[in-house]
Amino acid sequence: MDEPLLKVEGLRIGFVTRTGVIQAIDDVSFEINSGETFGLVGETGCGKSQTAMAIMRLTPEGGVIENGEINFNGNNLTKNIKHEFVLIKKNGQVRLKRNKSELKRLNTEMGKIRGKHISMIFQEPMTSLNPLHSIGKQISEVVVKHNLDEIIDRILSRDNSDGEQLKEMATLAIRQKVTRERLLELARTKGMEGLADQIWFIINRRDIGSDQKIQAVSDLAERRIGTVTRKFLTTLKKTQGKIPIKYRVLSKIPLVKNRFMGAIVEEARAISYELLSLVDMPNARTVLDQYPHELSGGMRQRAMIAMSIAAKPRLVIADEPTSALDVTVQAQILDLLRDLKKAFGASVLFISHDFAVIAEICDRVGVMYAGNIVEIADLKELFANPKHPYTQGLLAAIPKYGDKRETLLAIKGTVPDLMHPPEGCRFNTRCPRAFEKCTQKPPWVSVGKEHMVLCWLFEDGQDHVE
Amino acid sequence: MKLSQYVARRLVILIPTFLGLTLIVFSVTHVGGPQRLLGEYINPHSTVPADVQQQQLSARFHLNDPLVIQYFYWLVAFVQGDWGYTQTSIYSGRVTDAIALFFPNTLVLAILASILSVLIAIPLGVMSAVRKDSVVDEVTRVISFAGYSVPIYWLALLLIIAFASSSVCGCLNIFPKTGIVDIVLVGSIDWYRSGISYPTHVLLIDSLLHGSFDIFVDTVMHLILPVITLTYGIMAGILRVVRSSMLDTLNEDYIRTARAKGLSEKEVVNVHARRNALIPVLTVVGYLVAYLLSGVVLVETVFNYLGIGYWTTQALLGGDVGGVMGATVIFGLVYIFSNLVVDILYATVDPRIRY
Amino acid sequence: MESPSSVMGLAIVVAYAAIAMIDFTYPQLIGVENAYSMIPDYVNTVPQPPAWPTHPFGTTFPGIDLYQAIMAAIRVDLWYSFLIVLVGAIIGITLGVLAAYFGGYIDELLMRFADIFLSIPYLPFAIAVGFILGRELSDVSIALILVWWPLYARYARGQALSVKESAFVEAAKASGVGSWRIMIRHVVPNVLTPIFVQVSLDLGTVVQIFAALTFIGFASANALLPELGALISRGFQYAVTAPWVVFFPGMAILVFAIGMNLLGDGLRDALDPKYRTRRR
Amino acid sequence: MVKTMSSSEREILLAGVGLKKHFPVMKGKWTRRAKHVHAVDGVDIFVRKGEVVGLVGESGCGKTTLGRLVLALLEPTEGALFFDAPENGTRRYAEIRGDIDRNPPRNKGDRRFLEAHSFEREFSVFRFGRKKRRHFRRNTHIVFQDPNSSLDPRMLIKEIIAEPLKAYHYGSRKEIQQRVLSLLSQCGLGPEFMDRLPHELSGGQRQRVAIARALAMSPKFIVLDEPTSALDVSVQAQILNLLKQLRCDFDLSFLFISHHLVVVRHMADRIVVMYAGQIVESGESEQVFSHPLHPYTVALLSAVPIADPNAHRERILLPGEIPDLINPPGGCRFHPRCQYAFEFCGWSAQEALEPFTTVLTSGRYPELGRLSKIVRPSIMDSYNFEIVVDGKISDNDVQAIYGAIRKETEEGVRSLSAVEEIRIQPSDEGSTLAVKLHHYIDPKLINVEGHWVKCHLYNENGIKLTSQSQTSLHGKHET
Repeated sequence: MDEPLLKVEGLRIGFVTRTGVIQAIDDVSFEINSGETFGLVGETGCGKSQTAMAIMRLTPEGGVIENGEINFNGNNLTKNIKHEFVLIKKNGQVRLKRNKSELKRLNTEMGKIRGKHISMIFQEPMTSLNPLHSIGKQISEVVVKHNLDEIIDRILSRDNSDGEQLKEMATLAIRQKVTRERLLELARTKGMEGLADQIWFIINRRDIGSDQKIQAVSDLAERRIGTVTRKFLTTLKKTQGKIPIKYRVLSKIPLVKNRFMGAIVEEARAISYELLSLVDMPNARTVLDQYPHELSGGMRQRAMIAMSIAAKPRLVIADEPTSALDVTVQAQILDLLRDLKKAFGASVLFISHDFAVIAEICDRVGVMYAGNIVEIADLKELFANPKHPYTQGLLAAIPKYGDKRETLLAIKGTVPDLMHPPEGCRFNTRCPRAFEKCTQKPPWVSVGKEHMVLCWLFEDGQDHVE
Repeated sequence: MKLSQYVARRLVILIPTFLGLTLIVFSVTHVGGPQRLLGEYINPHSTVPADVQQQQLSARFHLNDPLVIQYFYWLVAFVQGDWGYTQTSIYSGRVTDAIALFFPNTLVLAILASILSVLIAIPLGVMSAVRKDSVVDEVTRVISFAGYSVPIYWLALLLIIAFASSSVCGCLNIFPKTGIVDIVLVGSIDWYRSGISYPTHVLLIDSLLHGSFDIFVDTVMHLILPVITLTYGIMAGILRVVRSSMLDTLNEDYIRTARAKGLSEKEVVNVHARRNALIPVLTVVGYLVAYLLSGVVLVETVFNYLGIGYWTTQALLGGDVGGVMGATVIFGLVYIFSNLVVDILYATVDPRIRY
Repeated sequence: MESPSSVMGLAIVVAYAAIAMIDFTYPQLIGVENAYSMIPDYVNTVPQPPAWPTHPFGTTFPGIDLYQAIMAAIRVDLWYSFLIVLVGAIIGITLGVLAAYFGGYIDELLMRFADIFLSIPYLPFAIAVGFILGRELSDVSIALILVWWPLYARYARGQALSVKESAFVEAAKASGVGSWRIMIRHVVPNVLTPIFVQVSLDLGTVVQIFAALTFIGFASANALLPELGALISRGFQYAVTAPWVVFFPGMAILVFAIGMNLLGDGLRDALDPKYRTRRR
Repeated sequence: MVKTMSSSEREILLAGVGLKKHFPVMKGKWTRRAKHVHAVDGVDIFVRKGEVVGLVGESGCGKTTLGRLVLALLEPTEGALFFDAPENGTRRYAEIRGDIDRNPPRNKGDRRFLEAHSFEREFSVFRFGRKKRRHFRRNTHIVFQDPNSSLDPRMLIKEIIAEPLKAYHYGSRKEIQQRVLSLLSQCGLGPEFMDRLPHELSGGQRQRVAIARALAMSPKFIVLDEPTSALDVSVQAQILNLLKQLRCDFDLSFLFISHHLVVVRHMADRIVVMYAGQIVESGESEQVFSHPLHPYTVALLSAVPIADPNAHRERILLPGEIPDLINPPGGCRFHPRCQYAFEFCGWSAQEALEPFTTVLTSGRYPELGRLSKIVRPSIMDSYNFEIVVDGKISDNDVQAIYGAIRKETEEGVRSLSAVEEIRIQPSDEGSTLAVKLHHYIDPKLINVEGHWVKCHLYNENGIKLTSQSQTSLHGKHET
C-alpha cells in the first residue's frame, strides 16, 4: 500500500438554508487503499452519504464543499472549490450563488471520472433506475460512454479474426483452464487482444458444454461488418471516439445512422449481456429488454451493479446497497460484491448503518457521528476493542446474535441538530463519559496500529481515567 | 393485453359519458318549452293561427308525451343526424349545415394554436427548469404567469387596438380586424359558396388547391391575431406544467444515477429527464383542451371569426336552440375524444402502465 | 409563504377585498356614488378620455364614469366568484369524501355523474346551462357552480382515498374510533388543506370566466349593473376609438387574477410537503 | 423474569384458525378481472397470555397482513379468530377444522361442520356484533413501523393519546388528562410533550407516543408491526428496552412482527416463520434459532449477517427470490428454491420442461448428442409434457436420459427429480418423448422435536428422512 487510491482530507460540507448553514460534514479525513473495502458506518443524517456524493462531486442542491481536499488516484477533485460558489448574507438570510463557468468546467472534468474510474451503487434500486429505459439501454449507455475504444477494438479484431485460429485458441484455453491474463497474451500473439474478454466470457459460461463453447468461439469469426462501417470505425478509433466532421451529419440521419452506429450499439448490447450474466442475472437475455418495474428488488440491484462495473472502475461506492433488500437477497448481493471485488481488484467504499453488514464485507471501518468520523480502525480491531464512547455505545446497543442480555445498553438522547451543533466534541451531549474538556474540539489520537480515535479520553494515547 | 382491446374498452367506458352529454343537450333543447323549441318552425304569414300551428307541431314532434319518451324520440332523430334548424345573425338553416360551415374554421384555429403553443412551450419550459432561477427562468415564469392570468378576450381586444387599428400608431395597422377572409375577394368564386369553400371546406387549403394565393394570404392575415391570442393562453398553461414537472424529474434518484454514470448535463436532460418529465404533462392535457375550446369561443367572438364559438354566442344572444345545441354537441365530442386520445397516448408511451 | 411574490399576491388580494368591503359599506369613501347601479350621463354618451380628477379612468357609453363603475364592479365580481368557488367546493368536498367513504357502487355512481359534467369544456357548458336557466348573474353563478363542483369532487375523493389508506387512520380504527368519526376527525381535516389551496388558485380563474360569460352577453338583462366583463363588452364597439373603455376593466381583472395566482402558488409551496427540502 | 417462566402452561389469549386473506388485484387500469394475491393462505396462529410471539419472514410473505387479521382490522377471506374464548373449545374447533381439511365432508349438513359453525358463531371475532367487537378492540392495539405516518400530522400529542380514551368514554376531561400524563411518563416522555405536534418530535419520541396510545386503554394484546425498523440502532435499543419493561409491568402479550431476526430473537418467547403466505415453522424461540428444521428457516438464519468479524459459519445462499403470490407454486411453496426438494415437493411440468430440454441440448452428455435437435416441446397438463425429437429413439437412449437426469438432480437441478417415467411414442416428424412427473403432495404442519414444521423432509414421527428413504417411504421408484 504505497500511495492510497483515494485520500479525503479535512472535508467540510455545508448545506445552505434560508436561516443559515448546516454543517453536514465537518473535517472528515480518511484514505482508501487500492484493493481494499473501506466501510463508513453511522446513523441517519450522520453524513455518510454526503461524503460519498462529495467524492463524486455531486453534492445535492444547496450543499457546498466549504473546505478540504479530495485526491483520487493522483488527481485532485477539489482543485478550486474556493471559486465554485459565494455565500451572500443579507438581513439574516443566506443565499448561495454558484459560479456557472466553474461548475461547467467541473462537470466536464468529472465526466471523465464518474462512472469510468469511480462508480456508484445506490440504496433504492427502484428509484435509481430510469423507469422508461430498458435495462440493456441503461447499461450499454455506460459502456458506449466510457469504453468506446474497447468496443471498436472488439468489432475490428473480430472482423479480421479467423475461425480456425479462434477454434484452436478456445480448445487450448478450455483444455488447460487458462487464467484471464494468459488468455490475453494468447490473444495478443494472435493479434486479436480485443476479443480476449469475449472469449473469456464464452469459455466461462455455465449453461453450455465445452464443444458448444468452442463452436461459439469459432463462430465469432462469422460475424463480419460492412466496409463502410469498417472505414468509419477505423477512423473513429484514430480520433478516440470523436466523430470526424465528414461523418458528423451522416451519423445523425435516422436510417443512414445505423450503417455507422448500428455496429457499436449492437456490440454495447452484447457487452451489457455479458455484464448481466457476470452478476448472475437470471435469464439475462430477456432482462436486457425489460424495464425496471418488471424486475424484483434483487434483480434491479444486480442490474445496478452490472452498470457500476461496466467501465471496470478503480473505486466503487456502494451507498447502503442492501438496506432495501431482504435478508436472503442481501446475502446474495453481498456475496456477489465480494466475488466481483476479487475479480476486478477494485476498491470499495461501503456505506451502511448496519454494523453486521459492515462486519461481513469490510476491511477497514470509519465510524461517523453527526458529520464527524469519530473512529477509524481495522475491522477486527474495531470490533475487538472499540475506543470511542459512541462506537462502544452502538456496539452495545445492537442485540447480538444469541446473546442472553435482557436489556440492551442504549445511548441516551438523540442526534444533535446540526444547525447549531454542540461545542467541541459533537457527541458530548450524549456521551456517558463526557467531562469538562469535551467542550473543546477533540484531537485525533492514535490508539494502536492503524487505529485512530477522535476523543479527549485518549489524549496521551491510552484511556485516561477520571 | 393488446392496445386494440384497451382502446375498445375505453370506448365502451365512454358510452355513459356520451349519454350524459346527450342528456344535457336534450335538456338544452326541451327545457325551454315548445314556444322556444318551435320558434323556427312557425310561419307567421300562414293562414293558420300560430297557436294552432304549435299544436300540430307539438303533436308532430311528440312534445306532448312525457319527457322520457321525448328524449327517446329526440335521441333517435339525433343519431339519424336530424339536428333541427338554427336561426342566428350569422347563419340560418340546418344545424348540420351550419356545423359543416363553422367547424372547419374552428378546427383550423384550434389546431394551429395548439401546435404552435406546444412547439414553443415545451422547449421553453424544459430550459427554464434546467436553468432554474436564471434570467431565462424568471422571464419564462413571468410570461406564463401573465398568460394564465390575463382574460383572453381582453388580450384579443388589445391586440386589435394595437395591430388592427391606427389608434396606437398608423404604422401598426397591419391586420384585418374581423372575419375569416375578405368577402370582396371571395365574392365571385365558384368554389366558395355561402361561406363554405370546396372541396375540403378549409379555406386555407382550398385556396392553395385552386392556386389563388391572394385569398390564401388574406386568410392567413385573418388567422394571425386569433391564433396568437389563443396560443398565448394555452402556451402559458403548458409552460407552467412542463416546468414544474421537469423540476420534479430533475430531483429524481435516477437523474442522480445518470450523473454518477458520467453523462454530461446535456445528455442527462435530453436522454433521461425530458421524456420522463413530459409524461405527467399528458395527464393535464385534458384541462388544457378544455381551456383551448373555451378560449376558442371567446376569441372567435371578439374577432367575429366564423366558427362554432362565434355561432354559439350568437345563438345564445338570439335565443336560438339549434345553435347552442349544435355547438354543445360538437364541443362535447371534441373534448371527449381528445381525452380518449390522450389516455391512449399515455398508455403507449409509459411502459409502467399495464393496460 | 415568506417569498416576496406571494406577499405581493396577498397584498393585492387584500386590497381588492378592502375595496369590495368599503364599496359594500361606505361607497362614498372611495368616491362611488351608487354602488348598485351605474349612473349614465345621457348629456354626453360618447366615451371621454381619462381626466383628473373628474374621470380618472375616463367614461364609457353612455357617459358612465369608469372609475366608479369598476370600483363597484369589483364588489360584484368578487362576491359572485367567491360564492361560486365556495358553494362548488362545499358540494364537491361533501360528495367526494362521501364517495371515498362508501366506495363501491356509490363511488362509481358519483364519479360517473361528475364525469358527465366534465364531458363538455366549461365555457360551452356554462353557455348551455345559461341558455336553459336564463341570463341573470345568479344563473351564471349556478352554471359555473355546476362546472366547478365535479373538479372538487374528484380532487377531494382522491385526497380522501389516500388519507384513508394512511397508517394513522388505521391506528384510529384500532383505537376503536368509529369510521364516521374517523372521517370527521382525520380524513376531512387532512383533505381540506390541499382543497383550500386549490380554491385560492381557482378564485382568480373564476373571476376571469365569470367576467368572460358576462362579456359574451350574459347579464345584459339589467344593463346598468356594474360588472367588469359587462363593462368590457359595453366598450366593445368603442375599443378602437377609445381604448381605455376596455383597458381599465380588463386591467382590474388581470391584476386580481395575478394576485390570486401568486397567493395560491405561495400557499401551495408552503403546504405541499413535496416542496419542503428533504435531507438524509 | 417473563422469559424464564415457561409460557407453555399459560392459557391461550388469542387464536387464529385457518386464516386466509386474498386481495383482489386490478390488472391494469380498467379491468376488473378476478386475480388474487394470496397474501395469507391458511395460517393457524395462537398467542398465550403474557407471551411474546415473534413473527418473522421476508417482505411480501404476508406477515403484516396477518398482523392486521388478528386485530380484525381486515376482514379475512376465510378463517376464524378467537379472543379470550374457552380454550378447550378453541382446541376442539382447531381439531375439527384440521379433520375437515384432511377428509372433506360430502354434504353441508355434516356434523363436524355444524359443531364448528356453532362455535364460530358464538366466539369468532369476525362474527361479533358491534358491541362485542368494541370489547375486543378495547383489549387490543397496534404499533406501526413508520412513526411519521402513524400519527395524524395535525393533532396534538395529547389528542393523539387521548383518542382511544375518548372513544371508550374513559372518563371526565380531567381524568383523561391525568391518564395521558401518566402514559407519557410511562413511555419516558415528559409533560412538556402534551401540546406538541408530531413533526416536532424525533423518530424515537414519535414511536414512544404511538406506544403510549396503544397502552391507553390498557389492552391485553398488542401487535408490534416492525416497531423499530424505521429507527436508528441507538434509538432502537431504547424502544426495545421500553417494550420489554412495559411488557412485564402490565403482563402484556405481543405479536412482534419483524424481518430483523436478531431483534425478534431478543424479544420473543416463541417464533413463527412465514414464507409466501404460509407458516413453515414455529416453536420456542431458543429451539428454532439453535436448531431450525425447515430448509427455509435454516437458510434464513444462515443469511443473517453477524456483527462480529470473527464469526465464521457456512452460509446457504438461496437461489431466486420470493415467488409472486398471485399464482404461488404448488405443493410446498419453498420447493423452487429448496436445495433438498425432491419428487413430491410440488414440481409441475412448467418447472421441469426447461431444465429437461437443456439436459438434451446442453451437450454436457455426448451420449445424448443425437437427441439435441428438438422440434417442439409442449406441455400437456401440470404433470405431463412431451418433446418431439427428430430421429429414432431407442430404449438405451431413454436409459441414458434417466442417467443424465439423475446426475443433474444430484448436482442441484432439483426439478428433474420429479420425472417419474419417460415413454417413447413414434410420431410423424421424428419421435416423441412423453415425460410423466410424480404427483406432488401438499406438506402439513407436523410436530417434530417439540416444534412445528411444514416440510416433506420430516414425517409424522418427526424422523428426518434421507433422500433414499423419501422415495422408498412413499413407495415409489425412479426408473
